[in-house]
Parts: sequence; C-alpha cells; structure tokens
Amino acid sequence: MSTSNGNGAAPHTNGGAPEELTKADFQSDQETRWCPGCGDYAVLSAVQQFMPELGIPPERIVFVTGIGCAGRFAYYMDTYGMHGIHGRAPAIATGLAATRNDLSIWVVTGDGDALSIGGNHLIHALRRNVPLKILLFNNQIYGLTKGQASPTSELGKVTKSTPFGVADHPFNPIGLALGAEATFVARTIDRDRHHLAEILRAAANHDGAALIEIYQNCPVFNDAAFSALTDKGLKDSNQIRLEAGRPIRFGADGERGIARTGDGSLEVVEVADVGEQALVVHDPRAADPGLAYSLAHLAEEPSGPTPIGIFREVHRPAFRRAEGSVDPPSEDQLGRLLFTEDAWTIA
Amino acid sequence: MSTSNGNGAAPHTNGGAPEELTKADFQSDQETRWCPGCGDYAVLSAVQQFMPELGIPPERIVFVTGIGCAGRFAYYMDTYGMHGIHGRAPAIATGLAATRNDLSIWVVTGDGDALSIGGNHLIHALRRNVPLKILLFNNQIYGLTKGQASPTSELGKVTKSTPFGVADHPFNPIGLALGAEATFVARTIDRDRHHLAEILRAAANHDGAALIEIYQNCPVFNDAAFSALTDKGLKDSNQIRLEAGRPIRFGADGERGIARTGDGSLEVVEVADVGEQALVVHDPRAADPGLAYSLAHLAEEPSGPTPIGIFREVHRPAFRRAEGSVDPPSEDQLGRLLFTEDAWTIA
Amino acid sequence: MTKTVEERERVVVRFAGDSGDGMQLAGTRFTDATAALGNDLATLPNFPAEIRAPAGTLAGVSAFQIHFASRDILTPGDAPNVLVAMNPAALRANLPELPKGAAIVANEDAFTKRNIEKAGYDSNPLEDGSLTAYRLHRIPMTTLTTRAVEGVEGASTRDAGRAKNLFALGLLSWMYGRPTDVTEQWIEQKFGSKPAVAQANVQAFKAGWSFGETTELLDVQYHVARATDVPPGTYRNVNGTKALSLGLVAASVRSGLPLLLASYPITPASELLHELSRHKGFAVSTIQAEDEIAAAGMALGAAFGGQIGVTATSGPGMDLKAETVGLAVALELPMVVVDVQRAGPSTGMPTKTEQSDLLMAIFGRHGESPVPVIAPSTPGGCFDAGFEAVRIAIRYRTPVILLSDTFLASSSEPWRIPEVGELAEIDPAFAAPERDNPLLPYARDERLARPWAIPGTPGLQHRIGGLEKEADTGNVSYDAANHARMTELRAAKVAGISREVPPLTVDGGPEAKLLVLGWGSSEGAIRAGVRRAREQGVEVACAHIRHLNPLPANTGDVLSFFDRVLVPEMNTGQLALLLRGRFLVDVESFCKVQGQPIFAAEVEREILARADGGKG
Amino acid sequence: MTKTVEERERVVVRFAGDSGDGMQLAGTRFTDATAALGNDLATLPNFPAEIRAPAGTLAGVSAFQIHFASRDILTPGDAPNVLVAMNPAALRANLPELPKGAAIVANEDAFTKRNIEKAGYDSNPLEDGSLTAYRLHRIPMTTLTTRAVEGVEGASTRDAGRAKNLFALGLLSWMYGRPTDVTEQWIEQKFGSKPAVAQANVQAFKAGWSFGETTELLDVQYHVARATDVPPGTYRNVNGTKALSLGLVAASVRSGLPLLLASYPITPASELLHELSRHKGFAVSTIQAEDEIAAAGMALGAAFGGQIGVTATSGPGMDLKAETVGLAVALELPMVVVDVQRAGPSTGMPTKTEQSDLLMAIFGRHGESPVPVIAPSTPGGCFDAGFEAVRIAIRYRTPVILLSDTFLASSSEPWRIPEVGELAEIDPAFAAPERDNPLLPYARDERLARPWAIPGTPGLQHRIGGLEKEADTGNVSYDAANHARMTELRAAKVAGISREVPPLTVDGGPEAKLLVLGWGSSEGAIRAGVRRAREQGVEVACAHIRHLNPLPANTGDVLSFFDRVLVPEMNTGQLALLLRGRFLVDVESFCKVQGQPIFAAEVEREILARADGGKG
Ligand SMILES: Cc1ncc(C[n+]2csc(CCOP(=O)(O)OP(=O)(O)O)c2C)c(N)n1
Ligand SMILES: Cc1ncc(C[n+]2csc(CCOP(=O)(O)OP(=O)(O)O)c2C)c(N)n1
Ligand code: SF4
Ligand code: SF4
Ligand SMILES: [Mg+2]
Ligand SMILES: [Mg+2]
Repeated sequence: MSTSNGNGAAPHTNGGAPEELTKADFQSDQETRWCPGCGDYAVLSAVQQFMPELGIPPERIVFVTGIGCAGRFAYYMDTYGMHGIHGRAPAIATGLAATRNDLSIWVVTGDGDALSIGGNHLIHALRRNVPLKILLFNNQIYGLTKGQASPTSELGKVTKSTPFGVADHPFNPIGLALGAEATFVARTIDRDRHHLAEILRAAANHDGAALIEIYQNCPVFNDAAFSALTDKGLKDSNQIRLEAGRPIRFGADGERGIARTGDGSLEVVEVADVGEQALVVHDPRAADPGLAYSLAHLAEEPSGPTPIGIFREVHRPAFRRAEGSVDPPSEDQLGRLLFTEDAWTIA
Repeated sequence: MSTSNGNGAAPHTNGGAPEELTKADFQSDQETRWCPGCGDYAVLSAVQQFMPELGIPPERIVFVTGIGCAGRFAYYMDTYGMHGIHGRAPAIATGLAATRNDLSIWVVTGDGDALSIGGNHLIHALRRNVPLKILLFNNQIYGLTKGQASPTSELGKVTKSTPFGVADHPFNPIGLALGAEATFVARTIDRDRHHLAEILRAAANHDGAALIEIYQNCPVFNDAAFSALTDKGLKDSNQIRLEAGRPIRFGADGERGIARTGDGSLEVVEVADVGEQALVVHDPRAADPGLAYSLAHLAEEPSGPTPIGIFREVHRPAFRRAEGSVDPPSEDQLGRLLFTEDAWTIA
Repeated sequence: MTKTVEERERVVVRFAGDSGDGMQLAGTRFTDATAALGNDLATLPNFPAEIRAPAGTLAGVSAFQIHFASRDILTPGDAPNVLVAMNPAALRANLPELPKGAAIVANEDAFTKRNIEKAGYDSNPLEDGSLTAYRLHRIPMTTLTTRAVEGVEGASTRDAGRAKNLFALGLLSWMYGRPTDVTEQWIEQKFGSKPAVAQANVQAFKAGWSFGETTELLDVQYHVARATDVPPGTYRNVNGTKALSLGLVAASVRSGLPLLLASYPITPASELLHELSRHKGFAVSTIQAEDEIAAAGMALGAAFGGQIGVTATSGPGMDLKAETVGLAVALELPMVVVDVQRAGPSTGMPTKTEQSDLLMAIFGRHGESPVPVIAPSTPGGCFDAGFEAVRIAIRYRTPVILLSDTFLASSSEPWRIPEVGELAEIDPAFAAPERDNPLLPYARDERLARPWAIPGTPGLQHRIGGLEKEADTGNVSYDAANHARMTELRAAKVAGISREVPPLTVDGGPEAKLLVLGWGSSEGAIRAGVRRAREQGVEVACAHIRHLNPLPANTGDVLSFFDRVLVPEMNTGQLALLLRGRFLVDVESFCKVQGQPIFAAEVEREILARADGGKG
Repeated sequence: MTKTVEERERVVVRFAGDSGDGMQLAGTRFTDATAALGNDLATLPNFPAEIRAPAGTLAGVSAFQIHFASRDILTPGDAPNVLVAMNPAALRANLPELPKGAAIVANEDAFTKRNIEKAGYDSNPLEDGSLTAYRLHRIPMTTLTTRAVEGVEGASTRDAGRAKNLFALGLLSWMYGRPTDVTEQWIEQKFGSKPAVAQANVQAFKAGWSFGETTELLDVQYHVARATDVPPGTYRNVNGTKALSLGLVAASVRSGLPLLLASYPITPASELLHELSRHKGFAVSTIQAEDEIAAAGMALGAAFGGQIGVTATSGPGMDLKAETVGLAVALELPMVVVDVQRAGPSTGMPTKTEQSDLLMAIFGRHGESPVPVIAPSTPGGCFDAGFEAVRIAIRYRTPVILLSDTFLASSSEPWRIPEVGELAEIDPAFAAPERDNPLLPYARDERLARPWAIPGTPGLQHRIGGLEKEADTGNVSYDAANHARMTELRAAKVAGISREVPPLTVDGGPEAKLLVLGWGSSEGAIRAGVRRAREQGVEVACAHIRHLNPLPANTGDVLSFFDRVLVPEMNTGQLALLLRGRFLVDVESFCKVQGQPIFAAEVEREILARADGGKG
C-alpha cells in the first residue's frame, strides 16, 4: 500500500495528479457551520485555495482534526478526513503516517485541543518529526464549549471559567514547539491570506513535522484578540515579518528593527539610531535555536510588535515506520517463521 | 487548614519546627528496594541529608511521586507521601498545592514518567508556576519495566523496545521546561552530592515551580550513561558549571569557555584565544530566556561538554488556589446563599 | 370588550425562535412571574447544537418550554399547548411535537420569502392552509414592537428589533394572567444603566400585554389557579446544575472542609464549573485543569490534603478519569466524581441527554474496584445528591460517582429550600496522633473505613500508593492471602453503605401487579405516566432508585413482590441487566435512546400495554 | 552401582534460586530436553516483583516450574514433586507449596549463616529437623561445580560460581533421564564466542549428571514415558506472548495487510511489544507511543489507513484507552486491543495474574458502545485468538478486545504448529469506486459492516468522526430517530457475530448434573480438576467460553441443561454476573483473587464439595 517512499506531502511525489485541480476540487458538500465572521472561514478558504498547488490528488490528502470549532475543518475539505477525539489528532495522524508514507497528512487543531488536553501528543509528534502539517488555530479561547479560558488566554482575561480573570501564565505556542525540538515552526494570521499561503507552501515542502500557529479571530467569545496585527491602523507598526537572511525590520517604513543588547538579549531599536548593520539577521536554519526562541518571546501577547513568519526551519530525518518491510511476506516466509528448528514432530 | 499564606517550601514560613532535625528524621522504616549501585540511592541520601535545612517539620513536607524506580522514592522518606499513578504526580501535587499552601511539596518522577506519559501535566505545572519542587530522575531508560527506550534515550540506542536502535530524536528536558515557561530550571548529577544539595537549596527558596533534572545512573539497563560527567578522568573537562554573574568557563583549569559567534549563536572557545571578556556571562535572571535555551542545546547528549547548574531562575507570581476564602463560612452565610430574594414562601 | 376566562389545571407553553431572538430570556422571565404567582412549574431550555448556526435556519432554533399547573408537576411537559414561533424555522422545528388543536402564536412579520425558504418551506405555512389543525394567531410582532418603541427617547431601531421577545412575553403574560410588575421591575434593574433600552423593553412588554387585552384576535384568557397541593416551605426555582452546586457548598459548610472543584470544560458539565467559579467568600475554589485526567488527579490531591475533592465531566471525560478513580479506590480517599451524562458513544450528541454511563460507572475500571454510585432524579434532588455524595465519600473514605444528565442539569423546578439546620452534620474525623500507638494507615473502623491522616498532623507521616497494600500497615504487599483479603475489604466497605441507604419506597396499592422501576432523571415522567394510567383505572406501582451502588437493601424483596417489573431507561437496559444479574428477576425494559428525556406519555403507553396481562 | 528406575506418569519440577542464580536458564534448558524426549509438558516462570531485590532475600527469589508427563498435560502443575533450592531464601519461599513427601535438592554450600538469616530463618533448616517430612538431598553444588571447572583452561572462578545452575540441571537431567546432547549443543553455540566459559558450563553440567549417576546420595532414577495421547503434528514450545505475536503476524499474511503494533510499555504486556519489534522482513512495525492513549490512537490511525492496527496493554493502560476504543466503535474501523490482565485495582500487583478486567472490557466506555471480546484459554490458544481477533475486526469493521493474562502470557506448552494453508483467508474487502453511485460511508452489508474506504482510493474521499452519524451517509446528525437506529445497528452488528462463534461444546456424560464453566487461562486447571473428580467417580461436565461478547449462541441452552453451574474465576464473579443477567440462571461462583492462577486441586475441591448435592 505504501508505494511512494517520499514524504507524501512533498510536491515532487505527485503521482498521477490530474493536470488541473482547482479550489472547488477541495470543497466538500457540507454546509459550513461556524459563526458569522469567524476567522475559520478565511483559513478554510485559504487552505482550499492553496491545495491545488500541492499537485497531490485529493484522495492522497488526509485531514485529521481534533474537537473544537477548528476541528470541524475536516468536514469541509473534500479529501479523506477524520474528526477524532479531543486532543488526540496528532497521535492518530502519527499512526497513519507510520503506515502510509504515500499520503499528505494535515492536522487541524485548536489552542485548547493542541495545548491543553493534547499537549503531550503535540510535543511528541514534533519531537519525532512526524511528517504532519499541523495547523493550530489559536483564538485564545474555547469556542465550541462557549467561552472558557484556554492555555493561550492572556492573564486577567474574564471568561466563563475564570470570572475573576485568568490567573495562569499562558503558553507561548512557538516557544513550546521549539522546546519540543520542532524542526519547522511558523506563525501567521487568518486575515492575511497571502502570508498564510506562503507559510502553507513552506510547510508543505518541509520533510518533517511542521507547526503553524494561526492567529484566528473568534468574534463571538474573544473578538479582536489580534486587532493589533490585523487592523488597518495598527498592523503595519506591529507586524514583525520574519524573512530568512534579511535584517529584522518593521514599521510602516521599516523604521524599527531588532538588535542584540550587550548581554545578547533581543531588543526593539530605531534603525535610525543604530543603523541597519546593527540589526539581527533572521536565520531560521541556524544550528543554535536560541534566536528563534528569543524572537518567540519578544512579544508575550499579540498586543504590540509581534513576529510572524517562519521562526525555525531545519532538517532532521523525518519519522518513518519502524523496521519491517512494507509488503506482507509470502506464505512460505510465514511457514518458516512458524516452523522453527526447535520444533519436533509426533507421528 | 491553610494557615500560612506563604509558600510552604520557603524556610521563612517555618512554623514550630523542632530545633534539631537530622537526616534520620527523614528516613522511613521501609527497606530500600533499588538495584545495587543504583543512582537513586545517592539522590535519596542527599535529599534526606538536605531536608533538615528547610527548617520545616516532616509533617509539613509531602512527596508525591509517579510510577517507576524513581517513584519508589516516596516510600523511603519519613514525610507524608503519595505514590500515585504513572505520569500524574504533577497534577495530583497541583491539587494539593491549590488547597494547602502551608506545605512543602516535592515531586519525584522519572524520564518516562515525566516526559512520556506525564508530559502534559509537567508542562502545565511549569506554566502555572505551581509551587512544587520537581526532581526529574533522568536515567535515559525505563528502569522499572526493565529496559525500554525513554524520550531521553539517545538516537540509535538498542533497548528491549528498540532492537534496531532508537529512531526518535530525544527531548532535551531543560529545553522543554524552558519552552513551557518554567521559572526555575536546573540540572545536576546523582554522584555530585555537593552540587545536588546546592541546587536543592536554590529550588527550595524559589517561590514557584522548580524543575531539577538529575542525571541518574541505571547500572542495570543503561550503565555509564553519564560517565563523561562523572568519571575522574572526564568530568573536569566536560562539566560546564553555570554560575550566575560569572563568565562561563570550564575545563580542568577553566581553559575553555562559551562565547557568542557573530550571528549570536553560542560556541565553545579556548579562553586563551578570545580572552575572558569575550566570554558569555551567565545570567539565569535575564528577561530574554534565549541564553538559557541556547545553553540547554549546547550539548544534545551528555557525552561531551555539558552545562550543569541553574539555567533559569526568574520570579513570576506562583500558582495559588482560585478565588474563594480559606475557611468554610458560617451557617448564616450558607443560609443567605440558599435563601435568595427571588425565593417565595408557601404557607 | 369583555373576554372569557377559562380555567386550566395545567398548561405547557413553548417559546421558540432564532438563537438571536432572546427566547431563553422570555422563558425565564415568564417562569419567574409564574413562580411568583404560586403555580407549580417545571421548565426545559433547548439550545441549538451549533455555537451559532446561520440565522433563520432550523439548526439555529432555540426554544424554552415551561409547564405550569395548579397541582404538583412532575415534568416540563411533553407536548406544548401553546407554541410561540418567532420565525418559520422555529415553527417548522417544533410543529412535529405540537398536538392537533394546540395554539400557535406566530410573528407573521418574520415569515418573509427568504426566511420561509431558509426554513425549508416551499410556501408560507401561515397561508397555505397547512396549519388548519391548530389554533393559529398571526401577529405582526416586529411591526407592533417597533411602533411601541418609536416613542422612546434615544432608543434605536436596533433596540426595537431586539425587544420583540418582550412583546411576545407581554402577550403570553396577558393570556395566562401573569403579574406584570415582576417583569417590569426586572427590566428596570437589568438595563438600569441604559434607561433608553430599559424603556424600549418595558414599552414592548406593555404593548404585548395590551395587544392581548384590546385586540379581537385573541378572545380567551386562561386562568391557572395557584398550586394548593405543594407542601409548605420556602421555594426557589433551580435547575440541576444550580442545585448540585449548592449541595456541594452546603456539604463544605457542614463538614467544615474547603472544597476544590477541578474540572475540564465539556458540554454539559461545564456549567457546574462556571457556577462554582463564581462563589467568593465560601471556601470553594475551582481549577480548570489541562484535561480530565489532571482534573481527577487534582481533586484527589485535594482529598489527600484533607479537603473535599470534586471533579465533574461528561461521558468522554469519564473514560479518562477511570484510572485515577481506581487509584482513589486503592488509596481509600474521599472524592466525588460528577458525570453529567450525555448521548454517546464517543462524541455522540453533546447537547442531548442519555443515561448510558451506568454500567461504566459501576464496572468501568480495571481490576476489582468497587465505587458507590448515586443518581439524583429531579433538579432539586441534585442538591441532596451532591450533599450525600460528599457525606458518603468522607464517611467511607471512598470515591463516589454521581450520575446526573443533560436533562436534569438544564431543566428547572421550584425547590423547597432546606433550613441549614436540617442538613446532616458531616464529621471529617481526621486521624489524631496517639502516643505509643503509631498510625496504622489501613486499620479500619466499624464501617471498614480507614483513618484520614492529613499532612500537617505531627507524628502521622505515612506513605500510600496504588500498589496492593498490606492490611493495617498499608505497606506494599504481594502476598496472595492479603490481596484476597484487601479485595474482600474494599468490596465489603462499599456494600456496607447499604446500611445507610434508605429502603426503596413503593408508591402504589397492594393490588398492583406491575412495578415501574426507574432511576435518574426519568422519575417525573414515570410518576406522571403512572398517574395517568391510574386515572384510567390501571393498578400500577412505581419506585425510583437513587443509590445504584450499593442498591437499597430491600431491592430484591420489592422486585419479587410484583408479577412484572418494567424498567424504563434512556439506554439499552443497563439497570435492567444489573437487577437481573443480582436478583434473577425477569425484569422488562423500556429503552429509549434518542437523546431525549423519557416522556410521561411513553411510560403511560408502556403501562397500558402491560395492563391486564398485555404482552408489552 | 545399579539404581532402581521408577515409572512416573507425571512429574513437576521447580528450580528455585536467587535472581542471579540462572534458574530461568536451567528451567528452559530442561524444558527443551523434555520436549525433545516427547513428553507432554507445561511450564511457568515466576520472577521477583522487584527489578533486582537484594541478593539472598525472599524478594529476590526466582523460580521456574515444569510439569511433564506421558499423557496430555493441562497445567504447569500445582505442587512440585521436586524442589531444587539453590539457597535458603529459595527454600523458604517455595516450601509452603511443597507437599509432604516431595523431594528437596538443596545446594548446601549456600546455607551459610548470613544467607540463612537473610532468608529469615533462625536456624539452618537443613539441620534443625524442620524438613523431616520431605526427602531431602543436600548437595554441595558450589564446591562440586568449582572442582569440575578448575580443570578448564582460562575459566575464572567467577565462571565456576556462575555455572552451578548447570550442575543442578545436569543432576536433574540424570534423575529424569533427559537427553544430555541437546543441552551440551546449546551450551556450545550459546557461548561459542567464549570457549572457556562454554567448557566450564559443559563440565558443570556433566558433573551434575555423573554426580547423580555415581553417588549414593541418590538411589532412584525416574522414567516418564513419551506422551502417546498427544495428537500427531509438528510441535514447538511457546508461551502465550510468543503465540499471540505469531497469530497476529499470520493474520497480517493471510489478510495481505501490514500490521502496526502501537504500544506503551507496561508489565506484563511489554513482552508483546518486545516480541513484535524484532520481526524484520515481515510487514509488521511497532511504535512505542508516548502513552496508552496515543498508542490506541496510532493503532486507529493505521486502521483508517487500511492496515491492521493493534495496541496492547494491561489494566491501568486499558482505563486510558477507553475513549479511543469508543471512537473506534463510532467510526466502525477494525482495531485490536490486547489486555494482558494483571492483579488490580490501580497499580495493584503488576507481576501477578488476575481475570478482573472482563466487565470493564464489555462495559467500560461511556455511552452504548458494544465491542466484541475474545479470551484465549491456553498459551497455544493465544495464536488462534490473535488471528481470530484480527479476522473479526476486519470482517465487522469493529474494535475487538482480546483478554489475556499474566499467567497465559508467561506460561508455555507444546503447541501444534498449524500449516499456513489451514489458516482462514481474511478478505479486507476495501471499498472500490463505483461509477454513478457515490460512496455511502455508513451503508451496510449483510453483516451490518460498513465500507472500509481507505485513503489513496480515488473518488472515495469522505469524512468520519465521533459525532453521531446519519445512517448510510455518515453525515453528522442530531436526529432522535436516527440516534436510536444507529445505536440499534451498532449493537446488532456485534451481536450478529455470534453467527460465526463456534457453539459452546460440553465435555461430560449425560448423567452430569453439575457444569463447570470457565473462561480464559483457567481452562487447564478446570479440565484437570474435572478429570480428577471423575477419577473419583463424580459425574461432572465442563465447558469453556472463548468468546465473551457475543456469547456462543447456545450458551443459554447449555446453562439450562444442568442443575448447577459452577463458574471459577480469578475475580469476584464477573462472568457469573453476566450469565445471571443474560440468562437468569443461578450460576454459582468460585472466586480466587490472590494474584495466582486457579489450581486443579481447587477446582477438584469445589466439584467434590458439590458432588451428590453438597452445598458447596
Ligand atoms: C475528552 C473531552 N473533553 C472535553 C471535551 C469538550 N470540548 C470540546 S472542544 C473543547 C475545546 C475547544 O477549544 P479549542 O481547542 O481552542 O477549539 P476552538 O473551539 O476554540 O476552535 C472542549 C473542552 C471533549 N469533546 N472531549
Ligand atoms: C498507565 C501506566 N502505563 C504504564 C505503566 C508501566 N510503567 C511503570 S514505570 C514505567 C516507566 C519507568 O520509566 P521512568 O519513568 O524513566 O522511571 P525509572 O524506572 O527509569 O526510574 C512504565 C512504563 C504503568 N504503571 N501505568
Ligand atoms: S465560537 Fe468562535 S471560533 Fe467557534 S465558530 Fe463561533 S466564532 Fe468561530
Ligand atoms: S533498574 Fe536501574 S533505575 Fe531501576 S533500580 Fe535498578 S538500577 Fe536503579
Ligand atoms: Mg480555541
Ligand atoms: Mg528512567
């Protein structure tokens, strides 16, 4: 069954894809059931739009999702799909990847699904570098269950489960993924269809686990959580777009940038003051993951200048099925396995 | 019940501790049941030795442990103790800490217990900064179940469950803890009683979650895993002892050190070549966690120069019980809660 | 003009509209007014499964049903007498349950071509004659509301649009002579900050009322006398979630122990977490754990610390707590696990009710691990069940499973508030140091309960764990005879609780040959069904089990007393299997697995089918 | 000197010593020689619970028992006829199970003051007359071994000390006339790389043999004729773990599907993971998952991908897999879950056996989630059970639970190897695209199984999940009637498997009034107990259930055919409760919850107690 030995997700393994796939080929017949204005719509449309680029026929693409509003994603893609149980999608997808390396496997999960109940499976899938493209819809809230705090909800946020405000320090999904030895870690935004597609493209080309954090707006239970990065007036001054090999600059006219202080910590500077040569040059492939990690912690909350783009992208052998050939052996082989020399015959 | 409002673990909350506690006061009557030569013996003895320093009476100290050889630790301490279930000790201890802030709570766990099945509870306990002192006995193997691979087993290691060698990239426990927003992260070694005590001391004084990775030798299933850091001939050249505010030097005569390359990555240098001023000065309290993270990844395996000591030690409000007073209210209060204004009476 | 007033013993009204139409609000206001009037009542909200399905679609319909009467009420009612339909979808979604002859009050303004299509109608049901079997009242609520609000200073048209639910409420209040002051006061203080909005709402409400009073569209007004057979006492309206939370708080007060609820959100159990998180000033704290396993672990940790550890979840979460509950069984520590059952298997139908977790609660752990199981049967009963669960957990040092369900958690009824003094005392009976005899962590009292020696107590340091323990000392033991003995002791301890379990009481005359035996939320429907059958001259008895494990001591005798025993359950016959296995009685099942509560009419039907030896 | 040779029909030998003494090796060598000789046999190792308890202590004792005979053997035997005790602790730990008159072969060199104290003896049992009831043979094995090895070039004294287990083996081989060549060859190739060590061991072995041959200490030699009533065929010696792994591999070959075992280590189930990880060249792969939940998820993921997904664990791990098994029930995908039962509750006694997970396997998930349950009853039977579990899982698109236990997994017996051709064909019957009728993921075949449409198949893209699904289309549905129907279908599908379940076969004459009915690993003990009772003239029948859910179709009839039914179980009566509930038959239980297998003698006792109407 597992014929191709490449990573199903890599375009080059495109075997027998019909010439012309279009967005429509990836739209299922199910009526979408998200709230009006939900960021999930934008991501769905961007993903469906991007799929044809993979050059992989829909039948070799699988979406495994967890439970949550984000989890419904599977029903809307006209590919193979499994809407699993809460938090376990990475584990289920790992089993699939271990046995079918001819498939392109995508996981869609939420901040609660991936980081609360599913935290263990996520970090292990990343550590093993399982060839999965994991889309983490981070709306910093529990949507489907109607508004409880999530592990990414900011301190002090009042929710149904925290009437006196969130008291627990939130996870930084990028930081956690890096801590889990992830080989590809990126962040993008639901409303930025272009940037989203760019990141999907890079992830698809990555031979291994790719974690993409997508800031996703939940207008019903946590509206405008990311307005600092999406609103006309604010986005230019707050989006720090990471680009490999380029000094890290941002602001409407790139007037600000990131530099290192004497002790090696990162700080925001005015380019005019320090000059471009003083800026940190972004290198997602650096051996030392320290830079990516520092960048992840530049902004604890997406309320001010916040990096988006690819934080880290390094190569490491991807998870493959354990030893054992792919095709079931002949009956003779089985015979030899059963009838060992120490066997004896009674007439 | 929860009278003291400080962190039970902090010496200053020492209420009514008998003047003279000794190691013997912390030794239970149970016969220790580890294999001859197991590193657990050394850690047990070091911990029992250290306990009196806390100035907290044994009845206000609790050890919650998981399942594994390390998990047996609870039985040997003459404190309150619970030998829980596999991987769940941090969660159980969180419940205890949430309700009893007059106690000093210690968690003892193994690399499988904490990082495989218990990974999710560990990262959440660290994120919440629950006042627990977590001792992670890392022997890079499953001991109690007789020799399977653990999430810290090095690539290629042949174990009962990986006859063809471990294929999965291991976790870096320090890196994972940092990724989980831990406020106190340190590493020490079973055989270095002094260093161990030093770290225990610092952890006990930390008002919040403290993760201590202890390299622990398992002579039966993974002997000499840390010999590079413990053997006479090798330890001096391989132990990189991190000390706050000091340039990072190591080697028999401190002839080597850690410096930053142009791109900010860390590298090992000869002090003679670069001069001491070029060395990185260790700062576990830096706002930017990048340095700690880079140091954690300096050595992917403890086979060469490896940092030990405190990687990170920052302050963040510790987890406290959710809102709600401590002492049960009066019956009148209850009466008022039951009989609301919208109640009506039928004669 | 004068209007006739007709007497009614009981009425069931259902408000139905789009999620955005504020039906829940209209319903709860109507409920308060009804309670104030002294009618007995029971209510049941019905939310859409989607967070927010497209407006105007069937998936987006939200409804609230209230059953009120002049005599004691047992259920929120099966079929409505009046359906308020704010749009075509609401009409379509609820019509199937509407008996012929019932009244429909429709907001005709909402029956636009677009909405009619969205609801999946080809033609306008108000006009195509498809509703001739009902008493249809077409009322342009939107228009009338807008007109009524126009006058109000600074009220936007948006406010007007939003207020039509109060118009409907006003109209229904008139129809059933509900007091208006209660509602108007509520509006005033609710929108106190926005006087314009408050005004708009009051106007809409008044408009609805006077529309009924003045127009000729409606000619009859109904009167439902205040309930007389309700026992005296002070009452308030509570749903199962609220009552359960109060029961837990009460247990904390009566035991003098703080309570920790550690829970992971899940529909429908989340409500309990929301409810208890709000309690300040009481020694109640909550943690939203990272998952259900952690939640159970945290509750157990609190219990080890000498407090009341509670965790609450629904089906899928119960699966995950099994291992920790098993640990609690081995540790013999008090702990309460609440399972608000929902329709399974797997994710199933999260917003629908079911009773299919019973056998899991009793057997769903590896090894021999007996656990007491309690199931409340009415919203108010959740108070007692919560209190009782804590009491048993502490008295016997054992985890206790409390089985509620979606229906109980969300439906409400007037609940007689107990005086604090009426509540049992709960004695934690912590172990105290005794000179010259050291603590034996697994020694046992007359109830076979072991000492609860909590951290902080000098001299009682000890270690416990999940490995088999030697009797008395609690040391790890692999001894064969000891394991048999400990297995025996754990079972005997739980079985012994039956000494305190009230005997099963049978309601019915000595001639009854058929016993209808239920458990959990079906009690109201069963009693109502039995009552109806009796009104038709059928002799039938009924009883309800609140303690599923151990069962009341007289259960076997009760079963053997009758020729036939019928057990209605919202599952495929779980209690039935248990009773058959334990007592070898040929119990018959009525199984309903539709994600809906059992209805009185169904119980009635099943009884009649078995009356005079019917084969059922 | 000449020695008498006595005939024996059956002999039970137990090798016991310190974990470091190599008793498992001595035992397995003796086993191979015995097999080669054509005796029927059964063996059971017994490891200490501690990883490595202090040398010389009771906790450190390791034993290996072998039962061999000239006629078919049913169990590893209850009480040994000969106990080889390499040190005082070994003697003390095993003496309780030794019947008076049995032989003890003790290594007197090891009975030093220190060792005697370590074992908890006050005086030397070899000298204080406490063993007069036994036939005691004191042999200075250490000394004799050292002397025998001295001669060997380059063999250290350490080698000599290590070789005393081979001395014991040689001695016993002489006593029971086991062939020596088999063992010597084995030693040669085992230590081929270290000729000195090999030599040392051979010498020690020879020394043991000639010691028996020459000295006067031992005067009798026993002869056990080759078994004649063993059916013809080719045999090999396997334990349950080995047989199960072979059954799974065979199913993979016969279905043409690769197999993935995803598992998380746990005693005793880890062995299966170790076993299957070694298979190269076969389409069998393994993953050590991060936990049991992930392991189950991975197996399910493999199943979704069209392969055989298997996960294996023991008690605590089963609790954790419940939610995922429930998902598999909703998804209706094939999957095999192996539970190697151990003593519970909670962590319990990890190295001890028990049968207490039966009701959890059947009921341990929320909601109505029926799952087939199969339980092998002999080591060799694990092959068939593994194969059958995969076959049913694939044929019915359902998760299947296989209940083994510690005793089955570790005890071994000769197993007749099936010809590959004898094995059933397994047809995955993947769904294929059909032009003009699109896939209906929840359409059903005559067995009510749904299509298995795997990724990679053009045109069959579809989505499945844990929410309730509409019949046929598989779309999410909250419809009441549909939920009832789907619940019905899932139950009927599993119940329908009984059509393929072989009927329960009863062994016993028509006069028998008592039926002994068992399940799982107790079969050998039950048959042996029944045989012994019959030898005493008691009419008794027995039968064994291998399919626990659904039960064989004729179960009810069989039960009602007898006056009394006795069900021996290593739990508190789980199968008994099930049978009582399903068939209303007053089944009696013999419960043994000691972490030990049921013994033939116990079954015999229970039967005799009930013979001629004894009250039991
Ligand atoms: C075992 C289990 N626990 C809890 C739930 C209830 N539940 C469903 S989704 C969800 C969290 C949703 O939040 P998130 O993952 O952020 O997704 P979102 O809805 O925000 O997209 C929870 C708690 C469940 N379905 N299963
Ligand atoms: C739920 C569950 N799964 C598996 C086990 C079996 N088990 C016990 S300890 C252990 C891992 C031990 O390794 P580690 O945590 O590294 O501790 P160590 O023995 O090495 O000190 C496992 C898999 C268990 N007891 N419970
Ligand atoms: S609740 Fe929030 S996340 Fe969920 S569908 Fe609605 S808007 Fe989207
Ligand atoms: S197995 Fe290893 S870790 Fe466990 S007790 Fe023995 S030596 Fe220590
Ligand atoms: Mg979310
Ligand atoms: Mg370990």
